[in-house]
Amino acid sequence: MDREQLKRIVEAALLAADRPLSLDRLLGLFPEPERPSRELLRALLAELAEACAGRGVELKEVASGWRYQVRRELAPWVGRLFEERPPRYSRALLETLALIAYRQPITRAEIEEVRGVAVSSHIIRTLLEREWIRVVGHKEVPGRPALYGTTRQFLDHFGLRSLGELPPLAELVDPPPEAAGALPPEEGSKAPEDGEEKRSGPGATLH
Amino acid sequence: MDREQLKRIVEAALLAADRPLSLDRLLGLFPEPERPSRELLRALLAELAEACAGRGVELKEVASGWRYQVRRELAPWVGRLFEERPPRYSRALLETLALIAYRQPITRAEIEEVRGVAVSSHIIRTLLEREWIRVVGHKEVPGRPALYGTTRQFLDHFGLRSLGELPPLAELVDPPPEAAGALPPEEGSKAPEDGEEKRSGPGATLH
Amino acid sequence: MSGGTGRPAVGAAPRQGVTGEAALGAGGPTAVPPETAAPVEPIAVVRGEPLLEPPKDLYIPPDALEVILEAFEGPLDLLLYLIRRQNLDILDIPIAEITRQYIAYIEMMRGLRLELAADYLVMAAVLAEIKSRMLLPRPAPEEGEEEDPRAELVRRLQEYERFRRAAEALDALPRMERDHFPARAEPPEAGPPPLPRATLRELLLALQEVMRRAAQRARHHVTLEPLSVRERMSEILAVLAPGRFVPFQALFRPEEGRLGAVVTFLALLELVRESLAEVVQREPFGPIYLTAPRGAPEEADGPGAA
Repeated sequence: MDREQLKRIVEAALLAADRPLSLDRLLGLFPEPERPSRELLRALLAELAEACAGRGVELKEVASGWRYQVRRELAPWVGRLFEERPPRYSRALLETLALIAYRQPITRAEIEEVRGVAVSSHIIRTLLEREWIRVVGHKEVPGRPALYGTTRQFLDHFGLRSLGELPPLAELVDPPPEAAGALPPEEGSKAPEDGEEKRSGPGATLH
Repeated sequence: MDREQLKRIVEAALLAADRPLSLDRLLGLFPEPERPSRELLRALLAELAEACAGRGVELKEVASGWRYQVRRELAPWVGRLFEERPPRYSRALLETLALIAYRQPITRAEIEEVRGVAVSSHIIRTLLEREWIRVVGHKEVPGRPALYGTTRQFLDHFGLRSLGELPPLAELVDPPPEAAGALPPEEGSKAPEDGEEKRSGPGATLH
Repeated sequence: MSGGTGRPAVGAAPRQGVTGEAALGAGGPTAVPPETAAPVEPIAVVRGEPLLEPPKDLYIPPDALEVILEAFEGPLDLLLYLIRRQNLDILDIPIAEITRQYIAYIEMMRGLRLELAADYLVMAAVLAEIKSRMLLPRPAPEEGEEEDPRAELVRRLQEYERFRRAAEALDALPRMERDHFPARAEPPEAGPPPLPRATLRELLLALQEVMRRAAQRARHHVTLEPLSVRERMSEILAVLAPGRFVPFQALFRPEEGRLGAVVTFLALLELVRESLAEVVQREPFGPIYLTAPRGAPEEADGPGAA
């Protein structure tokens, strides 16, 4: 199969799908003899992305694969197509989501400890229903509280390929020397450095 | 607004919309001062259509407006996207079907009475079209409502030889607290042996 | 680091207004002794709420009133607001001053009958405790191990602020449905779309759910005949048609044995009871026929009626 035909099929599939398509999913469209190599597929995707220059849409890679999306600068016009305004999220919800994203796996009590205030069940339910977070396990302490983590859909929704692409957390300003020595280790949470690097893969840092 | 920007917006809107867009709808995206004339919009659409040459999608005018669509000749590949992921039925539909299976012959009003909510015509139509249910008679009450029953196709789909292989209702209606886990694990599995015996006795089949 | 720099130890000698007001630039009256910052009386009613005069030495920008009313995400948020408003060093908080302001805000919020989460009061207690510890003579810093009473609070404030900013950064990320929209083209029409499938398990769970709901409503008791009877009723109905008389015997299948006969008979009784079938006998001891009542569908002779 010639390169142009492969490219046409990949473009058409990405536009026909209602969610991002992974490399594997794209390769699966081609029966064995005509299946392109992963390298070729990647090259085709890069060419398709370039071909979007100057157009109204762009080809973007997110956590679960590739998708065509309307360019951000056109949102003011294209948004008029939809009657519903995009939802605005409260600070409480965004802070809760941020804690789950950067500190996962994390319990509700741990979120409350950082925020200094109770987290409403409504917020947790909203995040679960949006499928931005999920229960990834239970903490082995009394009551076995749920541990929350973020999902692929969360990354997809925010246009991220991995947690490593989250905006870096602000640096902690060094506390006064006498206080520094006295800082208690963060209870409940694992050592931030290790954990975060494990999550985001080589080369990616969250700080 | 320059011509290229107009074109970008039109392309993006057509790709973002989930149905064809009419000229009027497209014009409505632009507030008054920047709104293009109909002639200009037509010209832009023609240019966008031309720009599809050699690509995987084409811009087509259909009855209700313009839409991008996957080229027909790519269907053999792109169609595979949808083979792998059959859609699922809603809970409302499954509940309706379950009631018809266990309580046949049953009218729509009777289904609604048990479910406590209205049964949409769409659901009944879907089940009839799927040939999982059929009208087996009419109840002799005012309005002579249709009585529904299940079909052979229904049994085939669920891997049953007869309705007698459905798990006995007693287990379902009055489940012991842990009964949820005791449900048959997968489709096509038969009712537990003892259930059958209770109903029809050893060796007895009704078909 | 900033800890050891020019600022005198806070708390040892509370000097009201020094850092706070200078940064605030509130021109108003000063020198209210810290301990008398509250209580205050309502001076006006705004949107149905009594408005209190803010403490004299506490500048509340008009637009901040809304902020106070609605947008604090808890005590840490409020504390950060107080600190940042006055460009104070978070690592060297003038604890007495901040405590006083914090409590003044709390009093005001209570005065406005805002429902205060208990967390706010806990923080007030924490602040008071730190303040009292700061007043104690501090041992000579020989080891460098000595703990600043504010250290834990500073840590929490910093930690919270990091995530407050992270939330803002998250919100600023371009996201779907607000900044981007998925681009889709009409899929090709390659034959009929695949029909959804359902599993027996799904079906049973659905039934269980609907029965559970019905039981909760409890208005009627859902009685469920044995399945085989209901099924046989469907089958018999399918053979019946108005004007068509089906011999009673024809409805029975010898190969089903006694049990089958019982099921068929029960089905017939139920059909008759529900007026879905009529029993016809033309003469005493003559053959019994079944037929559908007048007006019943005539095409009921479906493939399912085996």
